[in-house]
Parts: sequence; C-alpha cells; structure tokens
Amino acid sequence: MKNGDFSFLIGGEAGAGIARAGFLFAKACMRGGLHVFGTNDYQSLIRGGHNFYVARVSDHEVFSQMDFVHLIIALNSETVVLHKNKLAPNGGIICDKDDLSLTPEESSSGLKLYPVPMRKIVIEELKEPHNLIIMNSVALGAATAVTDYDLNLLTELLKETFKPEIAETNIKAAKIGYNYIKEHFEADFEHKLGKTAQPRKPRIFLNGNEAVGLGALRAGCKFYVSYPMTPTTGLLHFMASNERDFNMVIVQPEGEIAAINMAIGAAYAGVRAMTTTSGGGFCLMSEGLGMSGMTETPIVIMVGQRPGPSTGLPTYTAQGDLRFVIHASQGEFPRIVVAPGDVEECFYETARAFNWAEKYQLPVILLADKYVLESEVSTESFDMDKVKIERGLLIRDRYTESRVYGRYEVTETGVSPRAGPSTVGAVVRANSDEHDEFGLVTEDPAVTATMCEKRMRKLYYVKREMEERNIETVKFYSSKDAEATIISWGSTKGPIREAMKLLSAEGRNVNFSQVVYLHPFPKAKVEETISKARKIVAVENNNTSQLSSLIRDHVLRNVDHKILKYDGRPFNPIMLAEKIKEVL
Amino acid sequence: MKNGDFSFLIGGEAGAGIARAGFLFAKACMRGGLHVFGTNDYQSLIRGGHNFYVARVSDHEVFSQMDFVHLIIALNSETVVLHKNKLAPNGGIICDKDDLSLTPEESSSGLKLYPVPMRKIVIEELKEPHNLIIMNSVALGAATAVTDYDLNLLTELLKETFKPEIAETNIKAAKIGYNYIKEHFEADFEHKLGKTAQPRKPRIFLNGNEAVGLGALRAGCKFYVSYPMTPTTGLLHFMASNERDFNMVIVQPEGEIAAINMAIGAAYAGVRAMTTTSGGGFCLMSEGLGMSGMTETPIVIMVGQRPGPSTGLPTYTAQGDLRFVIHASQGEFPRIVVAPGDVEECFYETARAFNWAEKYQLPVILLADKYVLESEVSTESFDMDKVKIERGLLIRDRYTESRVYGRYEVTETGVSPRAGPSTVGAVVRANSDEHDEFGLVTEDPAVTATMCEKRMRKLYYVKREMEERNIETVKFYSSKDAEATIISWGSTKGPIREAMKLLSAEGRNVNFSQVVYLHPFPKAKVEETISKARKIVAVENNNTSQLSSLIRDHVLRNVDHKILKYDGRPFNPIMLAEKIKEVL
Amino acid sequence: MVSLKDLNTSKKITWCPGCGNFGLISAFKGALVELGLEREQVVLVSGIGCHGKMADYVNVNSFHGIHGRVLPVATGINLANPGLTVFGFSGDADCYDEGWDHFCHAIRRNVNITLIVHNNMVLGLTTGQTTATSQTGFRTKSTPFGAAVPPLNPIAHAIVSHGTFVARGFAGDPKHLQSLIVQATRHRGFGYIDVFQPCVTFNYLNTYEWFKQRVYKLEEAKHDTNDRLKALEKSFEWGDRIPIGIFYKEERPTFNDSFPQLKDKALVDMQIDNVNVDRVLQGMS
Amino acid sequence: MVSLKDLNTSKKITWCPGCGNFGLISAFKGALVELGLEREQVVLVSGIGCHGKMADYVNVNSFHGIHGRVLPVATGINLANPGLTVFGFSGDADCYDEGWDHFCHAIRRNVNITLIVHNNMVLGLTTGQTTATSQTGFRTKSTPFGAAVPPLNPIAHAIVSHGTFVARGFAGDPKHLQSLIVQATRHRGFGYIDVFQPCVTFNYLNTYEWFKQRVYKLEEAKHDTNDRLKALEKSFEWGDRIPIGIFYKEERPTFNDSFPQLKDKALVDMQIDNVNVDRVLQGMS
Ligand SMILES: Cc1ncc(C[n+]2csc(CCOP(=O)(O)OP(=O)(O)O)c2C)c(N)n1
Ligand SMILES: Cc1ncc(C[n+]2csc(CCOP(=O)(O)OP(=O)(O)O)c2C)c(N)n1
Ligand code: SF4
Ligand code: SF4
Ligand SMILES: [Mg+2]
Ligand SMILES: [Mg+2]
Repeated sequence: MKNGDFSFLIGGEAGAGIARAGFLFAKACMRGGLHVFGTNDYQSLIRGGHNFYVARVSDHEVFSQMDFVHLIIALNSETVVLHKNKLAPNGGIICDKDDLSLTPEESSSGLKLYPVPMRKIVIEELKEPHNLIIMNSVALGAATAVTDYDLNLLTELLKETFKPEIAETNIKAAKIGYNYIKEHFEADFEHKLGKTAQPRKPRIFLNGNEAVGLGALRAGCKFYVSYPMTPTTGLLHFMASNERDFNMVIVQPEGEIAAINMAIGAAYAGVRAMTTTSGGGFCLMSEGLGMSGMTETPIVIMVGQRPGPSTGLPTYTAQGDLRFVIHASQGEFPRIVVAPGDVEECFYETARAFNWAEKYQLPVILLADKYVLESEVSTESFDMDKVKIERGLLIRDRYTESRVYGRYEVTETGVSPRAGPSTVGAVVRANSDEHDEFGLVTEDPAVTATMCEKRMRKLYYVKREMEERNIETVKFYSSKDAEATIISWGSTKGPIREAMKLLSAEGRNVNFSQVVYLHPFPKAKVEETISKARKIVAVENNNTSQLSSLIRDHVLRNVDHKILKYDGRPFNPIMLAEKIKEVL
Repeated sequence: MKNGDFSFLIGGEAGAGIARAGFLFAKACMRGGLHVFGTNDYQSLIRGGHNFYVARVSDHEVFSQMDFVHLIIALNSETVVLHKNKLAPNGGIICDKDDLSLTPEESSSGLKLYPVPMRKIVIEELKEPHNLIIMNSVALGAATAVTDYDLNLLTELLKETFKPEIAETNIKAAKIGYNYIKEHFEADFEHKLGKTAQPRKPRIFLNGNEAVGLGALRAGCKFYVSYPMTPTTGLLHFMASNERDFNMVIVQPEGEIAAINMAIGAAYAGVRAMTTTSGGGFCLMSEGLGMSGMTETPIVIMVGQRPGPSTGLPTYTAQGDLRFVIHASQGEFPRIVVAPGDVEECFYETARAFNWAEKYQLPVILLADKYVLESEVSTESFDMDKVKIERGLLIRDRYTESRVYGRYEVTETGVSPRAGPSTVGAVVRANSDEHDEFGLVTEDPAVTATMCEKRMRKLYYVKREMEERNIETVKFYSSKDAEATIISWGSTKGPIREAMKLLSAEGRNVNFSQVVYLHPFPKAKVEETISKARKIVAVENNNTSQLSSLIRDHVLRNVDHKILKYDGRPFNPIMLAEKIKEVL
Repeated sequence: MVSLKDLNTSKKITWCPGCGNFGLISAFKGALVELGLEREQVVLVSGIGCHGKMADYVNVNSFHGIHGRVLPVATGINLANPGLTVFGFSGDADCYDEGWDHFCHAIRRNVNITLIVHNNMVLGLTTGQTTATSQTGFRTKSTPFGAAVPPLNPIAHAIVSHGTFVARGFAGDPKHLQSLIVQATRHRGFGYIDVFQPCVTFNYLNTYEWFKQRVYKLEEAKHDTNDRLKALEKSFEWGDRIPIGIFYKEERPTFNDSFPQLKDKALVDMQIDNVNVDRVLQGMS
Repeated sequence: MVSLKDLNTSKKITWCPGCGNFGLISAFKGALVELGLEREQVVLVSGIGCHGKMADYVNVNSFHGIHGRVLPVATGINLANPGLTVFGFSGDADCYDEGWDHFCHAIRRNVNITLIVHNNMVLGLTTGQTTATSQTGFRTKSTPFGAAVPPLNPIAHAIVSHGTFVARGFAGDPKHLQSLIVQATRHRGFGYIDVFQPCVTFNYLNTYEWFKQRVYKLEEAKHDTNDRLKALEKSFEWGDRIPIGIFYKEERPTFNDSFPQLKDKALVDMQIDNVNVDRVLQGMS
C-alpha cells in the first residue's frame, strides 16, 4: 500500500451483487486492521444498468472515497469503459477473460489487466450456470490475490454472510479466483495490501442507516414506522430485522401520512417513536410534523435527502432539503434539525434526538442524505455509556397534584409535564386546534398568543441547554495559518476533511466549520468560527447554497465563495481541493 | 357622519345571519356612494358561539376596520357585553327590547340604547316563529333609521338577495324596524349617515376570494379544483356558481393531494388550472408542488393563511406560512410567490399569476390570508383591459420543426417550447424523475446539473421581466419627512395605511414599503425602499417576523423594530399607530 | 368506573340544536358507562369537522388530530399501549374522503379499536359541501347542479376489506346505537360503526324523517352476520328500506396478535434505560 | 395509426430479465396498434416503481408522475381534453398503498380512462417489501416474519365502488391481456384491469408457475359480467383457482358527462383571450 492508501472499485450490472461484494472486500480490509470507507453508486433499477462500489482502504482514518482507484474489479466490460480513466498509475483491472469486447481495445492501452475466466469458472468448474452472481466471489478471490491480501479474512466473511451451502460455493469460488491469479500472474502489483496486523481496538463497519438504527435501538425507540423510500429503506430493513430481539413494533404502513400519524399516536401513548423517509415522503408528512409541534408530541423523523425536485434521482445524493425541513408545515412552532455528517454523528445524534424530542416535546428532524446513509465506514465501536436516556417531564402511572392536570400547562420553559393517557388521575388531551392548558379548544386571542409564546419559548431553552452542556452544535476543525474557513453541513464533511489533508500536504491550510445543528441555528458559534476567517467558503451539495442563506439570515454575513455540486454525486477530495484552491 | 367616518358592528350567534346582515348594510352604504370596508369575525362552529361583522363606512377610501364603532347592532345580549367597550363617544346600541338580561345593567351605564322588540316582531307581527333569523332584517331597518339612512337602498338589496317570498318578509321586517325607531326615539343620533349622493363611478363590493375568482375567470382559468378549507372555501363556491356560465370544470376531489395532481394533469393537457387551500392542505400539496416545478407544468395555487400550527384557529387570520410556501417541497426549483394585500391586488395578481405560470412554466403561489380573503371592500370596478393573456411558448395543434420535439429543450431562458399532448408531430413527455430534453429519465451527472441550471435560470428571467416591465414587486407609500419606514406584506397593508393616516394627522410621518412579490425576492427594490430609512419597522401577523428573515437573508440588514401580532386577529389602525409611535 | 356526570367537560356544546351529534354523544357516553371503563383506560381520537368536537365534550383522554387521520393516530396509540380502549370518531369527509387511504388498511389489519363515523353525508364544519357519501343530485355550494357521482358504500368496503365487525347505527336511535358501540368495543378487533347522523343545517335531503322512514334493524330481520356475501347484499340495500345494525362479524387475529413481542408487556411498559445492543455491534465487527 | 415499431423509444429496457412487465408492455403495445390510435391521441400516465418505466419505453405522450398519483393526473388530463385516450399505469403499492385514496373515488366518478395496475404483490423498485396485495406470510426485508395481514382485494373494491369495467389480466398471457386492454379502452368509462405481473426478483411466492397453475378465464367459465353480486363472489375466489378476465361491466354516465359545458368543446379548445366577466361584476355592484 503506497502512501498507506488503496482504493478499489467493483462494477457491473445491477443484480450482480456489486454492493455486497464491495462491502465484503471492504469489511475484510477492516478485519485486517485497516481503515475503510466504501460507497455504493447505483441506479434506480433492479437488474442491468451500471452499479459500482468504490472503497478506500488505508492505514490511517479515512473519511471519503478518493477521486481515483488502484484496482478495478470489472464484472462486465462496461465497468472498464466507464471507469478506466479513474485508474491510478500502475493500477490494475481484474476482468472476465472471455469478455471479448475487452481484449483488443484495452489490452493494448497499457492497462495492467488481470483477466480471469470468471464466468467460465462459475459455469464449468462450479457448475452453477444459473448463479452467475457467484462471479463476484471469484473476482473477490482474485482481488485478494492481486493485492496479496489474506484470503482467510474473506472466506471467513463469506461464511458469516451466507447460509452454509451457499457460503461453501462462494468460498470455493473465491479460492479458485485467488489461485488463478497466483498461478497466472506475476506478483508485481504495486498496490499491495500485504499481510495486515491484528486490529488495535474493536471496530465496526457500518453505514449511516445502521448507525441511526443503532442509535434508535440504544435510545429505546419502541415504535418505528416507515414507508420504504430510498435512501432510508436500509434503516427500515435494519429495524425490522431487530424487531423481535428488541421488543419493538415495526410497521410498514400504507404511506407516509399514515407513518407520521402512527408515530405521533404511539408517542402520545408514551413510547419513543420514529419515522423515516426522503423528500417526497416528507412532503406528505409535513402536515403531521405541524401536528407534532402543536400537540407537543415528541417524535424523531429521519429525512434521507436525494436529488430533487420531485422524484429526481432516487438513488443519488444531495443536500437540497435544508430550508424545506426547517420551514415545513404551516404556522410557527419549535423543532430541532440536526444533520449528522458521518456514522458516528448518525449514532450519537440519533440517540440524543430522542432526548431532545421528549425533553422539549417537539419534533426532531435528523437530516441525512444518501451519501452518509449508504456509505460504509470502519469506526471504533460506539461508546454506549455516552448515551443517557433523558425523558424530561414525564408523569408516570399516577398524577397526584391537587390541581386539575393540564397537558399544556403554561410554564416558564414552555415545557409542560407530560402524562400518558393511562395515567390515573389525569385526563390527557392533545389537540391540533389551538387549545387552553387543558387541551380544550380555544379561539380566544389572549390564550392564542400565550400558547404560541409558550411553544416558541421552548427553543430558547433548547439553545440554553445546548450552550450549558456544551453540545457541539458546530464542530470546528482548525488549521494553523488557515487561508480560509470552509463552512458546510452534513455528509460533505468527509470529502472536506480529506480535501483539507490534501491541501495541508501542499502547505495550504484551511479551517472547517461543520454546522451540525441547523435549527435552532447556532448563531453565536457560527459567528465565532467565521468571524476571524480570512475568507468563508461554503461547500454544499445543492444549487442555491442553502447554508449560506441561513448564515446571511442569522449572522448577516455573506460567504465569500460557494462551491456547489448538484449532479447527484458526492464531492471527491482532489477535485474539491482544487476548487478550494481556486478561491483561496 | 362625523369626520366622514362611521363604523358599525353587528353581532350574535352563528347561524343568526350576522355576516349576511353586515354585508347587506355595508353594501347598502356603498350603493349610496360611500366607501366601505367590512370584515367578519366568526368561530369554527355552525350555530351558537359568537360571530360579529364590523364595517367602516366613509366618504373617503378606507382600507380596514377601525378600533372602535359608532353603532352596535346586537342580536343577542352577549354582543353588548363583548363589544360595548369598543363604542365611540355617543355611540349607540340597537338591541332586543325583550332581552331582559340587558336592561337593568346596561341602561344605567350611559350607553345610548335603541331597544327594539326584534324577536317579538318576528314572532308576533311577522308570524315567523321558526325563522328568527329575520330578526337581523328588523335590526337592519332599525339601524337605517338610527343613522337616518335611505331605506330603499336596503330594501332593494334584500330584494336582489332573496327569493321573492323571503325577500318580501325581510323587507317587511326592515320596514317595521325602521318605523319602530322613527316612532319611539328622537332623531338625535350623532353619527348619521344621512341621505347620500349618487355613486360617482361604478363600484363593486367584494372580498378577496371573489376578487381572486374574478381574476381567474378573466385570465381564462378553465380547470379549478379544490377541497374545502377555510378561508378559501368562498372561492370554491364562487367558482362553482360560475362553472357553467364560464365553461369551466370545477372539481371538489377527495383531498388536496388529488386536487393538485388533477390541476397538474389539466395543465399538462394545456388548460389554465388552479387549486386553492390553506396551510394543512398545502402540506399535502407540497409533493405535487415539486412535481409542478420538475415537470415544468404551470399551475396557480392560492394559499389562504390562517393561524397555525396545525389546525390552529381555522377561522381566523395570520401570516405564518411565508417561509413555508417559499421553501416547500424537496430539492430546488423555481416558483413565484406573490402576496396580494387588498382586493385589487387579489384580482390583478391572480390574473397575472396565470401569465407567469405559463410563460415560465412553473408553479405560482398566491399567498393570501383570511383577512384579505373574507373582508369585503368597496372599490372601483377593475379595469379588464389591463389583463392581457400571455401564454408564453405554447405550440398549438402541430409541431413542424425538423428536429425531434423535446419538451425540455435546453434554452437560454430555461423555458422550453411547450406542446400539449394532442399536438401532431410531437411526443410530449413530462417526467418527475430527472430527465433529458425529451423527457426520458436520466441519471447522468452532467445532464442532471444542466437540467437543474436550466430550471433555475428561469427565475433570473422572471426577475428581468419584472424589472423591464416595471412590475410593482414592491409598492412604496412615501410620506414627507418620514421618521421610519414600515415594511410588510399581504393583508397588513390595510391597517398600516390607516395607521399612516392617523399618524400623519398627528404630524408623525412614516413610509410604507409593501413587498408584493416575496419570491423571487425583489432585493434591489426592497434595498432601495429601506436604504434611506431612518428606521425600519416590520409589521407582521406572525410570531417570528418572517419577512425580516427574508430581508436579512437577501439584503443583509436587520430591521430595527418588529411589531408582531399572532393572536389570530388583524391589526386595528389605532392600536397599530400606537405601537409604531412607541418605536419611532 | 366513570359515571355519566363525570363525562361532561367545561365546554359549551356548539353543535346546532337538533344535530344528530347529540344522539351520538349520548349513545357514546352511555356505552362508556355500560362498559364500566375507568377514565384512564379510554382514549378518544377525533378528526376535524363537527364530529371532531367530541374531544371537547367528553371528559376522557383524547387526541384531537388533523383532518382525515383518526385511524393512524388510533393505531399508534393502540400498538403502544394495547391496554387502552381506543375510540375513533371521524366524519364522512374525514374518513371517506381525506382519510380514505387509511380506512381499508386499518380494517384489514384488524387493529383492535372502535371506529365511529358521524356520517351526515355532508361537510358540516366547512358549511355544507358534498362528501363521498352525499346522495347523487345533492345540491351544495360546491355542487350547485347536484352531485353527479354515486356515493361510496363504506359498509361494503369494510366487508370487502376483511372487516371483522361492520355495523351501521342511527343517531336518531341512541339506544340501539349505544348497544352497537358496546358490542363493537367488546369485539376483539376493529369495531366499525357508520352512523347516520342528520346534519340539520346543511343536509336537506337526509333528515331525521328521511332516515326514520327507511331504517330497519338487521337483527329484527334475522340477518345472518356470518355470511359475507349476504352482508354485502344487505349493504347494497338503499332505497325505501335501509338496514341498520350489524352486517358482518367474525373473529380473526388482531394486528397486535401479529407482534408476539407485545404478548407479555406493552411497549409503553418496557424498560428503556439501558438497552443492550452488543449483539448488533458484534454483527458489524 | 401507430405501428409496433413506432412505439419503441431510445431507452434500454432495464426490467429484470423475465419480469412480467415484458408481457404487459407487449400486450399494451399490441392493444395500441389494434385500437388504431394515432400517437397524438394517446397519453400514458405512470407512477413510481418498476411499472413507472412504461413512460420511458413506449413512444407516446406521457406523464411520469409521483408515487401514487396516477389517477388524479389522468383525471385532470381527461377533463381538460376528453379527446385524448388516457392510460394509467400504476403498481400495487402505487395504487393500493400510497394511492389508495384515489382508486375508489376515480372509479365511482367513472372517469373515462383506462387503468392498468402492474400487480406484482411487492414493492419492486425499492427492493422488495410487502404491499397491500402481498400474500399473508410473505417474507420480505420489512416483514422478516411474514406479512401478518390479509391482502386487499382490489377487484372487489372496484366492483363495490360502482366500477363499470372491472377485469384482471395475467402478464403471462399477453394475448388475453391485450384483448382486455382493448375492451377496457373501448369501454366508455373507467376501464380497470388488475394485472398479475410476476416479479421474478422479489416475489418468490407468486411466480409465473404459481399463477399458471391457478388462473382460469371467466369468459370460458361463462361468468355473467352483469351480475354484481356474482362478480363479487368471483372476486373472492383465491386458492387453487383464480379467475382472470372481466368480472363486471356496466354502462353509466362518465364523469365528463356530468359537465354539460364539455359537450361541444373540450376545455383545451376554448378561447380565453378575452373572457367577459361583466355579468359577474354586475352582481357585485
Ligand atoms: C387537510 C385539511 N383539509 C381541509 C380541511 C378543512 N376542513 C375542516 S372540517 C372539514 C370537513 C368536515 O367534514 P366531515 O369530516 O364530514 O365532518 P362534519 O363536519 O360533517 O362532522 C374540512 C374539509 C382541514 N381542516 N384540513
Ligand atoms: C412519496 C413516495 N414514497 C416512497 C417512494 C419510494 N418508492 C419508489 S418506488 C416505490 C414502490 C413501488 O412499488 P409498486 O408501486 O408496487 O411498483 P413496482 O416497483 O412493484 O412496479 C416506492 C415506495 C416514493 N418514490 N415516493
Ligand atoms: S353543521 Fe350539521 S353536523 Fe355540524 S353541528 Fe350543525 S347540524 Fe351538526
Ligand atoms: S424488480 Fe421485479 S417488477 Fe421490478 S423489474 Fe425486476 S422483476 Fe420486474
Ligand atoms: Mg360530515
Ligand atoms: Mg409492485
């Protein structure tokens, strides 16, 4: 591994098991003690088309994929055509020997080719002509050999992943692929992974969806309801698979409107409830969002952004919904919007979201995107002790005060003691109409104004708690003699941190201010991080630079430059570093 | 009429015909040549409760109700209890003589009472014990007498309003009420309307809903679809009543999602289509809104704001949805948001909205509210010649270019020639997925970026056209030596203009900048109107001052003061003037 | 156990005098007393419309939600705490127009709740427009030329959706209605009652008189509530005679039953202070 | 008149090899040719899902809308320009889950369009979760323990919603399906066809084989398509034998018919340059 860094790309048709194969090889790398970041690029189709998984493997922590790769594992010739320009010097390509369209054109182009008769192996040696998907195990075996990696790490994973018989075939396939390379090619590939040391600390390999799921499990989410929508479907699957072990109820309802209303019902009854969707589904949830705000029913909503407007590019990534989630639903009510930028934040912020929701009795929106939710990364296992369950003013079992219980008692903090409907001695009324302290409808102007203020006041106390407890609403990554401060939010974090490394290797330093909480906007902290900046550069996966608009709105300051990408793809670090240099 | 100004209030239970009675008396005043502004305050119920209609009548133009009234027409005693504190010096109260709860308490309080045995008259004289609603005609007759007004104007209107037999009874009732006053009381009421001159110019008396409806009729709206929701239901009724005369299709569908999708279907097919709703329904429409943006299908959506969040106060007024409608729906796409502040703007901006929508092939949102939509005002009849139909690049019947028709042809302005599906020679594909020029799905990054830019570019040309044609995106009402500039939007316009008059009568002058187009934000014009302001004061019917946030965002400037009202009621001029003075 | 007088709230009832909702609310209150429920065992979920005001007028726990969403909210409550007896109050527009999405799905899930639809065949609170159940020809301000489309038949849809308790009541016969509510509540599964609820203000067609002349009781007509096809046939009966009572009844597992993890303990009673996720972490390592 | 080869687009078809959608699309293209329609007379409206790609693969006017909203878009098009022949292509999740709201309402309106539902009993494009029509026990990543709830019966709902043409086809029998599409299109009113469309990737239960062993044709069984109750009975048949073909047929006025103002001229053909509103102004003066 030159410079401690190695990237591979595995590509082929949808249905060829690309994502799984990429995941397995990447995970094998983690098992061998390396750091890994892997991400999946796929189209909105089930078979055919072109999918690829690209992963970066390193002996130091990695935050994103790289612009180039060292090894292409091509399950079809299209993969070579589409990606060969990404190949690093002395990179190699594993391809199917009998994919004839390849040989004449490519072999003469100086590419280092490792043709393996993958299809033939599956059909003739493994006798599985109807299971061509096994080609990818052959390819993974070959890749292990080319990179001189430990085959056991791979076979072990295959064993864990598949049912016994299927695992056996795949292991056999991997071994054949491995041996084929060892037998037919020189061991002269420059970008070897080599034998690796044992992992130092226990680590896990997971994507954002799973990290959010873990956070929800750990936070005691008991009711999860979601109508499938890319890129959040992975979380639905994760939650469903854990439903019984964790005594949860998972519902896939008739649509997103049902989803959010069910979640609100469950939360009213007293359990921690969550729903997830993407933009289109969130539109449908927006009326329910307002009801959560008005009835002061705590729920957590994860929104996985993808490029819009409308159906847009369902399987790609974007950050176009920031303003929408902040302002969605009629009228004014408090909400919290937090945008995790990596799996760690996905986990901790999800767990914390349930606390915010219950303590302040409001909806919390986790604003993620395809890139963070569906990219896998190796990370130190999370610290479960850091997650504390704080349920706020929750009355259990019996209400014993002498005054009549009022669900919407006007208090200094705006937060009213919350009883569940089975509380003896309390009649618990939630109301989407404007209401008095007892939840009875009102049209009185004074009560209306009071209740509006009561609800809005909660945001002030949220901000105060954030300050007092030193919540990292903004994370600041500083460099010495920074020429500028990058400001961004969400999943652009990874490529930005990689770009910073690249820039600093060239002696060009920038700071990075990651706004984690977008609403309530951490004005003071953002101001602090940008006030001394020589230049402010916003980096976002959208067209209008929505964060810049928030900064103008709250800090009354224009950013100096915007680097925007709205083609559905995440930033690549080198390209991003170049763009940053252009504006420095 | 002292100072040329007279206000009356008629109140009673829901179901007592309060709004109609108020309307009729107000309209009678207009017929007599006076200027009138009338507004209805009612609760979310059908019978009982308390409703009132308050109107201001004047010999000069009036823009809102007043804080006080000269005559209370009380159909029940509650009306007196609730409103007597609004009575101007020497004001009077017409009440039911036999409403005993009144006499002891009120008669000694120095209030000028005109007790009329309304109920008795209806039951005994008119022999209509089951039609107590006729009491209001008795009351109107009495009011005509008290104010020494022309009874013919009222009876004429009663005749036009009701079916012959019913009209007759009501006219009889009015006459009895009239005569009762003339016979039993001195003609010493100070606030007489007196005999009035003939109207000078042809005028009409209508509310915002009707003005929007007129605009839509005149603009050739052919498809109107709406699920009933206060305060826009009046428009549904207006459109339905004109359906056949104007060859339109009016549909009341199963909900708002159906509504917007039907409108989009009709617009795709080539007709001008409109839908209306309030915040909750707009939530449900937001996904369709994005589809209109993505498919570039022109539609007009009127949103009638009412106090939220959620169900809130369904029959009251607010301006809480500004940011929501600007940012609703995932992803980024062009839209236009215009907020009419009075009936005139309701008419002209609605008519123009259809032009914007079709010329730029995007959704246009008319952001109104209960106050403007359900308040009636007398106004000079609209100038129909000012409404020009501009349909933009519309291909009719036959596509004859040699190149294959591409619905999303990339053009400099971002606007592509639009053919309807029945066009011979063109295959017309609308697509909510990202698409190429022909409307076929794409996932290509370059095409994605190009199409995003193509769509967003339209906003630039919208702005350019607005400048070139001198569209009043911002209206500026200036005063000499203004101490401050009020900035606001929508229906607060009326009370602000009245407050300005009050202030200037005291020698305190302020300017008023009315932002009519909220999106794209008329940055330059707003900047211009506020740049020289000694102080900027935002006036809004919401809690967070959403316009201020837009100003910060676009003009990078904080307003100096905010006068906010969020109790569901519109501003009253005197109170508002007081608040303004406090911050001058 | 609640008594009738405990069930009043401080709110003045604002339904129009004579409104069918008066009969309905008294039947419901009577049923609550008859069922012998404690207040903390009951939750009332209501939609938006005249019917939605039930939440203001009955002094039990309530969730007065948004228009059309009674059923998902009620479902969430029921799943979180199956010990609660959940009543949904919806309107014809609320349930059969805006909320139609949820009706058939909640029924086929056999969610263990009771749904009472105030079917006045008109949008009451928005001052009288047509709904899914308005009669053909019904003239309103949104359909000045009369509703053109045949009404939806919610009873038939409920039967077809594998409904396990499908009934119709009449607010003009509160005693009968009360008995239906009691039976629907005791029924294990989705108890559905469509209630003819005269809107005296806006529905000039379907008046008390109109109903009284037509309704007859299925139980008196010896209708077999176990025969799905017969039940459907009865649901089509609409003319001089219109049946009320129970159309169809069956036992099958409730939605709750499909979650064995709810068997011993309600979600709401589960400990969440220290959930152990080690096993999941292991799978990721 | 379009010919088969005119109907292809430049898009490569990305359905899984063997997908039932191939049979369906060929039946549809065949029907278009058989119907002798000109391209400019046809609009295809599709939802989101594998089925939605019809818009990409048939070279006619199309509106590829959002998930679940095929019917309202198609209704809008039809009302604006009744001269167009509008086909809706929806999926089981698209139509019976997300879009359920619209199904019964469009049918009772008798909108003059044809609706074809690609019923593969699974969410295809989102990688295989249960839908409203998934069989009880069907295991997916969202229901690892098997779907607990009985499936919706869309045919029965269509009949109960006053459907005027209610049919079921099978993508494994494109010839029969083509004939159904032709008849549904010629039918004046809402032509509805639920199509068994095997999803070879995610539906391991309802395979071609499974269907082939079970389906039989109603027309061969001498089913009377005029008998609503019989049609319902047939719609309940689900087991060793499952009927395809036309369940029920009747003539009644279309939604268009209820707008006399559309009789002579389509909305889209009306002059809007100078609409005279004087009469309305008069009423306001
Ligand atoms: C999303 C949404 N759309 C529209 C409305 C306006 N609205 C209030 S009540 C109502 C209808 C009530 O009719 P129904 O459900 O039959 O109840 P009823 O008043 O007849 O009891 C409507 C449409 C709303 N509150 N929310
Ligand atoms: C509002 C919304 N929710 C969810 C999705 C995600 N989504 C895309 S396709 C699909 C389901 C497709 O299932 P079906 O309609 O049965 O079509 P099939 O793929 O099986 O043909 C869903 C839920 C979406 N696009 N929009
Ligand atoms: S409007 Fe109709 S339903 Fe509503 S309270 Fe009055 S009578 Fe009852
Ligand atoms: S996933 Fe199923 S429905 Fe979709 S293309 Fe593949 S086989 Fe067809
Ligand atoms: Mg109703
Ligand atoms: Mg499907």
